[in-house]
Formats: sequence, C-alpha cells, structure tokens
Amino acid sequence: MKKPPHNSPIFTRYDLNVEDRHHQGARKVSSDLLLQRVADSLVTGDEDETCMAVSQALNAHKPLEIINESLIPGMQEVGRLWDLGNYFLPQVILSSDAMIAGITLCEEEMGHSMERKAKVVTHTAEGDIHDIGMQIVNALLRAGGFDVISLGADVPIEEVVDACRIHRPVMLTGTALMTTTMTAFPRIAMRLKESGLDIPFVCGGGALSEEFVTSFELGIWGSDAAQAASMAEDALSGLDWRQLRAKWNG
Amino acid sequence: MKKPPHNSPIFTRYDLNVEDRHHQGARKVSSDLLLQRVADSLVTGDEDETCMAVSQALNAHKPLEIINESLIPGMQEVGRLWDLGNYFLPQVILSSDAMIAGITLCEEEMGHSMERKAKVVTHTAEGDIHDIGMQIVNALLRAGGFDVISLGADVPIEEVVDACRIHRPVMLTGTALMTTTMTAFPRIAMRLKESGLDIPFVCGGGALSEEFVTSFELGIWGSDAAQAASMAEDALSGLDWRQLRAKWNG
Amino acid sequence: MKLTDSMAYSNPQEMMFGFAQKPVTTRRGLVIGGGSVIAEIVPHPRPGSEKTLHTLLREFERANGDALERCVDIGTPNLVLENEHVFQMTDDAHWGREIAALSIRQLDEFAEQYGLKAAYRATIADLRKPDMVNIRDSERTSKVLEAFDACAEYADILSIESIGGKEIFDHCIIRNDITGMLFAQGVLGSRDMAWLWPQIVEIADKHGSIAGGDTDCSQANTAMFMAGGFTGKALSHSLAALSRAMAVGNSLVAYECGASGPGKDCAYENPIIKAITGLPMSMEGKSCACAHSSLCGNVMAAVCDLWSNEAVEYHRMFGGSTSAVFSEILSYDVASMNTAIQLGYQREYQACMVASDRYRSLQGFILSPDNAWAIGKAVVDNNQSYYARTLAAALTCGELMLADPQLYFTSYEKESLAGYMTELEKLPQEEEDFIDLCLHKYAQVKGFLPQAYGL
Amino acid sequence: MKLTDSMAYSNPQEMMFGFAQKPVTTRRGLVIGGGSVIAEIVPHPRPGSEKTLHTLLREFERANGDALERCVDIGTPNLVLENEHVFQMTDDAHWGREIAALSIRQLDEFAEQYGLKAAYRATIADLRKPDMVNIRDSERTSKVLEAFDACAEYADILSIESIGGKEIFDHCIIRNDITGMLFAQGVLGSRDMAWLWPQIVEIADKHGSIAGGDTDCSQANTAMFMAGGFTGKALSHSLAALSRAMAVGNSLVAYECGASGPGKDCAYENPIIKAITGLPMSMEGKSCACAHSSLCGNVMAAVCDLWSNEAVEYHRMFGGSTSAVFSEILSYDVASMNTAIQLGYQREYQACMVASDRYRSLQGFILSPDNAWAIGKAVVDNNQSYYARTLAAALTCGELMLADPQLYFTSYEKESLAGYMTELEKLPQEEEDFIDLCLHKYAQVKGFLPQAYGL
Ligand code: B12
Ligand code: B12
Repeated sequence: MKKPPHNSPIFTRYDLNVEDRHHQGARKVSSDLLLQRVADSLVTGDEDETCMAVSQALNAHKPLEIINESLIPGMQEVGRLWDLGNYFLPQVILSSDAMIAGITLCEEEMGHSMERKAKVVTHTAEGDIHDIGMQIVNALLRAGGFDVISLGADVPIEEVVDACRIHRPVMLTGTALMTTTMTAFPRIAMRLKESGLDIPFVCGGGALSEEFVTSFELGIWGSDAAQAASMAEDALSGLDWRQLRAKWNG
Repeated sequence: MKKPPHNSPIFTRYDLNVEDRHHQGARKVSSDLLLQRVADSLVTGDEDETCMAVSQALNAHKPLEIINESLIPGMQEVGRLWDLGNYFLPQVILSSDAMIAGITLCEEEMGHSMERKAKVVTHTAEGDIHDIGMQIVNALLRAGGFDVISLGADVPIEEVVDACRIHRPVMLTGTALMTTTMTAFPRIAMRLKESGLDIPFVCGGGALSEEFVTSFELGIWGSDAAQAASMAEDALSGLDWRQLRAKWNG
Repeated sequence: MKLTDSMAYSNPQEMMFGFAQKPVTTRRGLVIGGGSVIAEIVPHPRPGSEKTLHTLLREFERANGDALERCVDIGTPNLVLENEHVFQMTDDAHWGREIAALSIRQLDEFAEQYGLKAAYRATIADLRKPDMVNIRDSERTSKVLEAFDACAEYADILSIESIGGKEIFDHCIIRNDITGMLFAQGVLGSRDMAWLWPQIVEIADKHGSIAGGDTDCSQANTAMFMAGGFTGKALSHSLAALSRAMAVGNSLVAYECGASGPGKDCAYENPIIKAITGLPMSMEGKSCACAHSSLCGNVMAAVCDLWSNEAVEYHRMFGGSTSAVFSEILSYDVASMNTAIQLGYQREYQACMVASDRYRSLQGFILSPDNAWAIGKAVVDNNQSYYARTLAAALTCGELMLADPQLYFTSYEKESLAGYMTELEKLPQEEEDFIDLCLHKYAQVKGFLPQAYGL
Repeated sequence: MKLTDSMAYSNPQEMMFGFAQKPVTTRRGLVIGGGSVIAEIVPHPRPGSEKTLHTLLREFERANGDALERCVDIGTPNLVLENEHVFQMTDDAHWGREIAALSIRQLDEFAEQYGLKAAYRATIADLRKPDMVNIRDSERTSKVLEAFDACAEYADILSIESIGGKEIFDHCIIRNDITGMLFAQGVLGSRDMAWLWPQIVEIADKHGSIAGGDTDCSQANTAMFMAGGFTGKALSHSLAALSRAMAVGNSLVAYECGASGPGKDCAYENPIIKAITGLPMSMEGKSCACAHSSLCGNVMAAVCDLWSNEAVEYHRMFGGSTSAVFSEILSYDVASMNTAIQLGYQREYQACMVASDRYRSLQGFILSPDNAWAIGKAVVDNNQSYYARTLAAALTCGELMLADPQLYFTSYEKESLAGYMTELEKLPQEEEDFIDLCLHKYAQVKGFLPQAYGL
C-alpha cells in the first residue's frame, strides 16, 4: 500500500516537538550515602531495592531520620519531576508504593506507626464502578503523607456521610465518570451540611465539569488527580471549602 | 468523472418512496358556481383571481355569505391539504394572502370590518432578528381568522408586556432562534404573571426545546407554525395555559 | 465597476480541494489554498455567557483553548479559529476587540509552545436588518463598521454575513416568488455588498488584516434550511437550488470589491465562486451537522480549502467540550483529504465525495464541481449587470437540473421547477426594466427602502 | 476448546471496509458486511432520565426517533441503532426488555412508512465488577444473564463489554506492569469470556437474536484512554499499543464461543479480529470523538463493516439533537466509503484512511491492516494456550513497531517499549508456570478471586 512522503502536512508529532524541552534528573537529597541510596531507590520506584536500602540504613540511622531525611524528600523529588512533566503517572505510583513499603519497615522498627498528616476519605460515586481515577488519587495522597480511608467504588451516599462523621477527615473526595452517577455528589454535600460537617468535598472524574461541582456547597472541582495532595495540604493548613474553591477553581 | 451505477446503496430517495402516498385534491365547498369560483381561487392561491371572483360574487351574494360560505371554507380546504402533506408552506401563505384580500373587499362592501375570532399578539425575541418563523405564524393565524398584532423582530420585553396589557389577546407567541435570546421568554412570562395576565404564551423557534419552554409558567412549546391556529382556537375555547401545555406538549 | 467576465479555471477538472489558484497567506504565515486543506473550527458561546464582557471572554478563552489543545493532542498541523460575533460583540466594538485580542494571544501561545500554525477569523454580525434600519445610514451601520475596525487590529481574517435584500427575500421566499428572490439576491444584495465591501477592504488593508469574504447565508441558506430534508414541506428543493445559484451574483461582489478569500464557510455557493475567482474558499458539509442538516454533506468537500463546522455551542460531551470534539472530527476529515493529495489519489477521493451526493439532492447536484463551474460560466458570460448574471445563473441551474436523466424529481418538484423557469424566462431583458417592475411590485413590502440601495 | 489456528484472510490486501467473509443477516433482513458499510448510532440517556422506567423510555424514544428521522431526511439507506445499557436497564431486566421492545417498534414503523432498513443492538452492562463480586456466581451475574434473555426477545443483535480480569488490570496499568496486564487480558479475561459467552450464544439462539460480540474496552481502552494524546503523561503509548494487541487473545474468545459478529464498536482490536475470523466488525474513529479522543480516527475505518460514534449523550445542538447530528455525520462518512466501493476506488480510499494515521501514533500503526493482520497471524500460530497467543500478540506488536524506521518514538517511549519487551521475553514458556507466577505475584491485589476464573 502506498505511503505518503516523509514530513507531509498530514499530521504533526507535537510530542517530538516538545521532547526533552525540560529534561532534568532527580536532585540529591542527602550527603549520607545510605540515605541517598534510599532516596534513589524511591526515584526509580524499585520497591525491593527500597526495602533493602532502608534495612541497611536502619543500622546507622533512626527510623524517623530515614523517613524525614530520605523517604519523604525522595518522594518530594518524584513529585517535582512529575510536576515538571518528566515523570509519567506509573513512575509516581511505583515510587509511592516503594515509599509506603519503606515507611512500614521503619514503623516496625519504631514499634508504632508514624504520625500521618491527616485523614482523607475517598470514594467513587454510587452506581459507578469507574474507580481508576480514585485509585490514582489514593496513591498520590498516600505519597503525600496522608492517611487515606478509601471506601472504594459504587459507594452508597449514607456510607460516605457516615465515614465522614466517624473519621472527621480534612477532605473528602469523590470520583464519577458517568453523568448518571455524578448526581450523588450534591446529595452527599447536602447531607454533610445537614450533619454540620463542613468538609471540603473535592469532586473529579471524566463526567464532571467545573460548573457542576461549583453549583453545590462544599464542592471543589478537581481536574487532575495530581492536585489531590496539594488540595489536602491546603485543607490541612486551615482553608475552608470556599477558600479552596476560590484557589483551585474559576 | 466516474458515476456510480444506478440504485447503488449510497443513498435512498425517500421522498420518491413516499410520493403520492396520499394524493388528494381540494373538495367542493359550495354548489353555487360563483362561491365555488372564489373557493377555487383560494385553493390555487391566486390573489388577483380571488379579487375578481369576489367582486363578481358580490353582485349576487351578501358579503358575509361570501366570507362564510366560500372564503372561510375554501381556506379550510387549504388547511386540510396542508395537514395531509399535499400542500407546501408557500401554497398556504398565498391562499391566506388571497383570502385576506377577498375579505377586505367584502368588508369595504359591508362598510365595517368583519368580526375576527380574537386577538393574538406575536413577536420575535429581543436581540433576535430571525423572524421568518414569526411571519409564517402570522400568516397562518390570519388565515385562521384571528386578529394578529405582530410586534415584529427584536422586541424589548416591556413592549411585549405592554402590548398584552393593552390588547388582552387570547394568546401570545414568541419566536427565538438563538439560545442567547430565548432567555427573554421566561422573563416575559414572569412579568405577565406579576401583572396578573395569565395569557398562554406559545414559544417556538429553532433554539427552543420543550424542556426549556415548559420550565417556566405560561410557557407552551410550539414545534411547528402550523400548530399556532389550532392552539389559538383552544385558547379561545377557554383552555388555560396549563391545559394547553397538557394537550400540546409532553 | 466592471463585472467579472472570465473564469479562473478553464475547466472543472482543474478544481481540487486544498488548491486555490491564488492562495492567501495570513500575517502569522498560514497559507490557505496552497496545497492542503485546513480545518476551520467555530465555537459558539453558551446562553448567559454574553451577560458581561468578562464572562464572554472566559467562555471564548475556554472554547478556543479546548480547540487548540485538542489539535496538539491529536497532531493537527494547522487550524483556523473563527468567532462568529454574537450581537453584543458587534454592538459594542470594545467587546469584539477584546475577544479578538484574547484569541490572538492564545494562538501565539500555542505556536510558541508547540509549533501549531493557526489563524483567527472574526466574523462581524450584520445588525443592519433592512426592515428595521436604513442599511446604509443608521447607528447599527456605523457599529458594524466600528466592529470591523476594532477587530482588524488583531484578526488574521475578517468576514461578515451581510443581509442586503433580506426584507424582500423573506417576503418572497414564503410566497414561492422567485422574481422577488432574484431581485433581493441579485440586485439588492449585490448593491449592498458593492456599497459595504470597499469599506471593509479599506479597513482590512489599513490594519494588515485579510478581507476574507461574504456569504448569501441570509438568503440562500434560509431557502436551503427551509427546504430541509426529504420529509420537508416548507419549500421546494428546486427553489432552494435556484436560490443557491442566484447567491453567486451576490457573494461574488465582495471579491470584485477586493476581498481575497478565504470565503465564508456557510456560503454553499463557494464552489461556484472558486471556479470564477480562483480564490481559496471555506466550506462546510457533514461535519457542520451540529449547526444544521444538509443534503450535500460530502460534495461540499470536493473543492474546499478550509473545512468548517459552521458553529457549535460550547458544551461538555463525554469526549471533551464540543469545541474540542469538533476540532477532532474536522481534523481527521482534512487529514484524509491531505493524505489523498500526498498519495496522488485526490481525484479518486474527490470523485467519492461528489458521487456520494450528486444525485442525492438538487443542492448536491448543482454544487458538484462540473455543474458549479457551468453556472459560474453563465455568470461571467452575462456580466452586463448584476441582474443579468444572476438571472443567467438561475436559468443555467434550472437547465442543468432538467437535463440530467439520473436526477429524479417528485412530481411536486417537477411542476415547481417548470413554473419557476417559465416565470424567469418571461422577465425583462434590461436591469432597469426589471428594477422598475420590482420597485412597483414590492413597494408595499414592510420596511423596504429603495434609497437604502441607492435606488 | 481448541483455539483458532488459521487466518480467515490469507493476506491483508484482501481486507476491505464493507466486506466481511462471513456477512451476517439480521431478522429484519439487514445484511452486515455484505458489500456496504452501515452507520451504527449510539445515543446515551441524559442524567436524571434513568429515574423511572417511564422517563427512560421517553428519553430513548426521542433519541431513537431523532436518529431514524434524520436518516430519512438525508437519505441514509440503512442504520444500526445501539442502546448501551445504563446500570438500571441491566439491573432490572424488565427495563431492558421494555426499551428493546420500544426500539424495535420504532424501527418497524420507519421500515413500514419509508422503507428504511435498520437493526437494533442491545449491549448489556456488565455489572460484575471482579473486585466487588464473584463474577461467576453473584446476584449481579444472574442479573446480567436475565437482561440478555429479556432483550434477546426483541433485539436483532446482543453484545456486552465484559470485564473479566479488570481488578488485576487496574492494579497493574497504573504500575507499568505489563506482566500483570498480560495475565489480566490474556488469561483472566479469556477464561471469563469462555465461561460467559456460551451462555450468551445459547440465549441468542433460543430467541433468534444474533450474538454479536464482545470487546476488551475495559482494559485496552482504559490504556488507550489513559495514554491520551501527545500531551498525555498518564501512560506510555507503547504500553497502550501492547495492551491493544493483547486484547485480541481476550475478545477472540467470544467468537470462538459462537458469537457471529458484528463485533462491538469500541473494540479497537477488531481489525485484528476480522483478519482472523472473517466476521463483520463494528468500528469507531473520528466520529466517536463525542465519546473520547483517539490518535487513529481515520485508520479505524479501513476495514470496518459498521461505523459508530460509540456514545453521545442526548442533548440539543443547533442542528438538532446529538442523536440526529451524529446520525448525519456517520451517514455521510459511510456514504463516501460506499461510493468508493461503487466507483471501484475502495483501495485508494482505504489507503488514504490508513496513511492518515499510520505514523501519527503507535495505536494507529499497529491497527493498520497489514500490521493488524500480522498480529493476528502470530495469535493463530501460537494457539497452544490463551497465554501463549496473547504473549505472541504482544511480542509481535512490539517487534513491528521497532522494525519500521518511519515510526518515531520519544526517548521515553523508546525506553519504555524496550523495557516491556525484555520483561515479556523473560516470561515462562508454559501457561501453568505463568499462572502460578501470577497467582503468587498478585495474591494480595484487593478483591482478586482466582476461583472466579476457575483457578
Ligand atoms: C475504562 C472505562 C470503563 C471501565 C472502568 C474500569 C474502572 N475500574 O474504572 C469499564 C469497562 C468497567 C467500564 C464500564 C462501563 N462504562 Co465506562 N468507560 C471507561 C473509559 C473508556 C475510560 C475511563 C477511565 O478509566 N479514564 C481514566 C481515568 C484515570 O480518568 P478519570 O477517572 O476521569 O480521572 C482523571 C481525572 O478525572 C481526575 N480525577 C478523577 N477523580 C478525581 C478525584 C479528585 C479528588 C481529583 C483531584 C481528581 C480526580 O484525575 C484523573 C487524571 O489524573 C470511559 C471513556 C471516557 N470518555 O471517559 C468510559 C465511560 C466513562 N464509560 C461509560 C459507560 C456508559 C460505561 C458502562 C455503562 C458501559 C456498559 N454499558 O457496560 C459501564 C458502567 C457500569 C457502571 N455502572 O459503572 C461512559 C459513561 C457515559 C456517561 N453516562 O457519562 C463513558 C464516558 C464511555 C462513553 N463515551 O460512553 N467503563
Ligand atoms: C436564516 C438564518 C439567518 C438569517 C435570518 C433571516 C430572518 N429574517 O429570519 C440572518 C442571515 C439574518 C441570520 C443572522 C444571524 N444568525 Co442566523 N440563521 C439562519 C438559519 C440558517 C435559518 C433560520 C430559519 O430561517 N429557519 C427557518 C424558520 C422557518 O424556522 P423557525 O424560525 O425555527 O420556525 C419553525 C419552527 O421553529 C416553528 N416556530 C417558530 N416560531 C414559532 C412560534 C409559534 C407560536 C409556533 C407554534 C411555532 C413556531 O415554526 C417554523 C416551522 O414551521 C439558522 C440555522 C439554524 N440551524 O437554525 C441560523 C441561526 C439561527 N443563526 C445563527 C446566528 C449565530 C446568526 C448571527 C448571530 C450570525 C452572525 N454572526 O451574523 C446573526 C444573528 C443576528 C441577530 N442578532 O439575530 C445561529 C444561532 C446560534 C444560537 N445562538 O442559537 C444559527 C442556529 C446558525 C448556526 N448554526 O450557528 N441568520
């Protein structure tokens, strides 16, 4: 079958145009070789290597040191590369898996689990089984140091409200990919208001629009899972839903 | 340039498929030759011929007779052929022009204008100059024997409300072809309610949907100009906007 | 002014999509009609967004941005972005200017960041409704010209859908009165364009913008739209086809006044205009179903240089906003045409587009390149007057339809067409006589103001 | 069950849109794959309309009616109308039945009144989310089967987008884990279809309906969708391409169990399936941009038998409802393909569709007929096991991409692809060994239930 001449005006490979526009590697996070090795293993997202590196480091360092001076800064590097557009999603997920494994080791050593920043409840709308978006959100929130209580997919409204009543999270997230299921969110928001729970409710998922989410109280629209952690940070720092909406939407 | 073989599965000429499905001519409306000639001239939509036929008939018949026994029944035949799908729009418009000319002659003879069924106010939405739909509606309402007060295109809300206050029509119509102008209709309806004018407000035009029009009080959705006259008849016979909506929408 | 007396193309076979005899290059270096077809996307603001300049700017920022982003995401090399003014943008030139400026900023960002080559077309709204104002001398008239001046600063291309003759046309179209339509389209419309377009061209030149072109949308498209599909009962398709042919006499004037193309998408007479002028033309067909249905969805692509969706209201769909979705559909439409050119299969591809619709409908038939060219030929061979060439276009159009045995008519269409032809054949030779006849016949039409046409 | 060991087409040049080796005829006499391409329109109900059966019926009545009306208005000879079940229609079989019955009534009315030939496809929603229920034995499982039985009474064609393996796939896709994706698509998905499809075929036969086919939408389309366009950063395009190739091992099972086609529109693996089976396939590309974007909008038409919009939510546009608008767009798309066939230009036309996207993206490249055929060949040549053929599909797909110098990669894509290939090459020979490996590796994945796959 005939083929068009090279460089014909049929399409443009913009991915090649912008390639290595911003090429950058991970930065060094520690002068200590053992700690740097832990960080490196995170950056490559190699869970086994992370576990080995952490156990080694535990001979010379306190668990908390390892967490604060290699695992967390290492993960921050990963986040930076992702923000830069150098890293793709799976790299971030793998790093976060590795970090969690590393932290678990440290926690065993400490004999108690480390202090998480705060609780975040996540779920996928009732009647909706499209939960990949939520899974990404979960991973990125965990990577950000939050205690994620994920209710899973197709979660009844009541269950969501109860979970908020019990856990008092700094933030609630919802994912919906169907216009026929997203209608659950305003109802959840209403029930939360009724129960006096003014929790910022970040809603995302293919079906949602900024218009829709900002049309009900508590609602903040999330266009990209990558925003989840920073939004939780904001909530943690005391911004209420109106302030979050003002900052992230519009 | 190559042509495809005849009857190839590229398209189907459905217009030919259904052609002369329902072929019918106009029915006789009067045994009186002069009156029938008037009716015939209407059916062919020949205004000059109608005028001649009417002046002739006036020698033998009372003006009101001519109106009631040839002009009106003749126009009814036209309406019937249009409903059957035998007649196209222009044929109806021309017949209605002819009828109006004929009636004018009779009125001159009577020395006073004939009793119209009732008043109907028509307009095209503020900011909208798409008024052909309205022009069709005007012609068909006149053909139906109604006294049409047409405010024209791009009519300010206040003007519409005032016209209703002054004329107290049995029905108000609005036409809008732009989604950016149709928003005037709910506001008109509201102002009418405020002024205690519960006039059925039939809204049509490419931009409108049944959902939209039935979302505000007084609103009745008109999908086709051909409905206007029958709707006015219903209003005249005492149906209120709710009953009209129930009958024509949903 | 001397009317065009020759064809740019010596025969229809020379005409091909993506190629115009006189390509146009925008100030951003986008070449139109220079060997490839380019998508022209037209987003339309949602109701309510026109309430304030701020909300309308936001709306266009979104709609334009979504279109540009989608083009980058799927690899569309070039794009023309058109904003058809809503009332407010022309009524207040400041609005038009701000939105043009915004759009240009967006275009330049994408050019800078990705290398996407694009152009911006501003289509001013013709607010001069003839039965409401004196189209040559009214506040609305000056507003239209101010809007042109304001947008020309930024826009790569300027257009309008002028509505001269519309008051007569509307009166006649619903009365099956082809004489009046000929008067409205051929005489009044042409005279209005001859008055309006030199001013537009001057404004464009002053700002280094391109005077694109005009369309007889207000008349021929009303006819096409009312004739509708195979179940339509509002108008005969033959009248709509004749109205299309008569549109040429009208739209051609813009180019005779110095418009250089790309012509306006909704001008379905553009295949004829291109045959005459050799200028690049924007056209629309199947992928403008979002704006209105047509019976010539494929054939319209046969000789297009830009390929448009006419207008789509900004809304979410599962696949993104309508602006993104239709950019993608248009992009792939033109990609296959450009591939055909690259592979040397453009003739075969064109034949498929034409044969798809040639006998589907009268509109499709007369807009097939060969017939379009023949109508154009009649226009230039009868250049004694606007009237003469418009009448010739209509007569030739009718003869072409009657001559092809593969083109079937319902009995109603056959009768109608016969009727129109006899009516046309009975019309006077000279323009003056025709004008006198019409001035008398239509004196009573609401809002008709002969002076507004210099009559 | 013995796995397919031969190709229906002895070479890719034999494959052409509109022609399937084994055409299918519906109970209404519509022939699919018999020499012309037919549009498949898929309207989707608006949010809120699912509240009651009454409102949902009204919604589909409108959406279906608009599509049929538009086809008559523009002269579309044939149509396939698909309703993709929303949750409620499958959850309560009565709803599914009522809507199927209504749709059939509408089809028959139009056939009677105008002679429009159409068919109705009911696509049942697969509610058996593996990490929530035992997909072989749960209330949802029986509901799915009941829905099939209820709709088979009326529907001309039955389909489903089954989701076996999805729990593992979702876990692995976001972890760049191709081994797990191979397990999910090749082993789990295939075993689920082998369990599910004989039951569907039996139901279809009982009612004289057609068991259309399945799709790996739940997996390969998730990958394609996440890889996105040229600015996407969620997933590598090479992984999405490999996932597409692996989808064949999965979707093919439905046909091995007796499904006869037309395959499901969203199965972008269908060109490969058609090469293997010779059955008619529904495909989607540029005109399903309303449902999602893609980098293979034209090439997907190269060997399609039905041409679909995947799904469009019912809404008003200027040109009518989305259902009418997309029926018109699809109608003209297929009209030009059918014209090409009639003129004998189908090869040239096909070449344009293919060359438009062949080097635009990896997905477009591997779905070009020649590559699709080659991947199919690898599948049938390695029919020892589901695992073996799926692995072969992936490896061949990777080799094809690496072998063509005109196909460019970003460095990230190059690295990624190299990585996947080495990982695949290291995998065990035998299916049992692979299964053991995976049962161990993914034992901890939330909701993974080996017994649900007979493991
Ligand atoms: C994969 C897929 C499936 C998979 C889902 C697997 C899974 N576990 O998720 C399967 C096969 C199971 C499936 C089933 C169905 N699907 Co489906 N599916 C898709 C598809 C192709 C891709 C969705 C996806 O995974 N996207 C990738 C993820 C990552 O995107 P995302 O979730 O939106 O998340 C991103 C952002 O939104 C954001 N985000 C998301 N959540 C949050 C939260 C926070 C806090 C923040 C900050 C950000 C954020 O972050 C992510 C990016 O970083 C879409 C196509 C489309 N156009 O969307 C259809 C689609 C969603 N499905 C659709 C349909 C109709 C169905 C079915 C009903 C089909 C059927 N008849 O069987 C069933 C649904 C059954 C049910 N009750 O849910 C329709 C929905 C139509 C509608 N009503 O809106 C779509 C749109 C396809 C279409 N065009 O018709 N589907
Ligand atoms: C002809 C036309 C024009 C003509 C109008 C001439 C005239 N005097 O009407 C002209 C050229 C002037 C024009 C101008 C413009 N137009 Co214009 N125009 C059209 C077009 C092509 C056809 C409209 C038409 O005549 N239809 C035929 C009539 C008979 O249909 P109808 O009015 O709907 O009436 C039928 C039914 O609705 C019903 N009906 C109507 N009223 C009533 C009332 C009652 C009581 C009942 C019972 C029934 C009923 O009966 C009729 C059938 O029997 C449409 C295309 C489209 N898709 O609609 C665009 C369209 C309406 N125009 C459009 C636009 C954007 C414009 C402009 C802004 C373009 C510009 N930038 O210049 C300007 C508008 C300026 C302004 N402020 O109004 C858009 C509107 C977009 C939107 N926001 O919704 C459309 C939809 C085109 C598009 N796809 O973008 N236009």
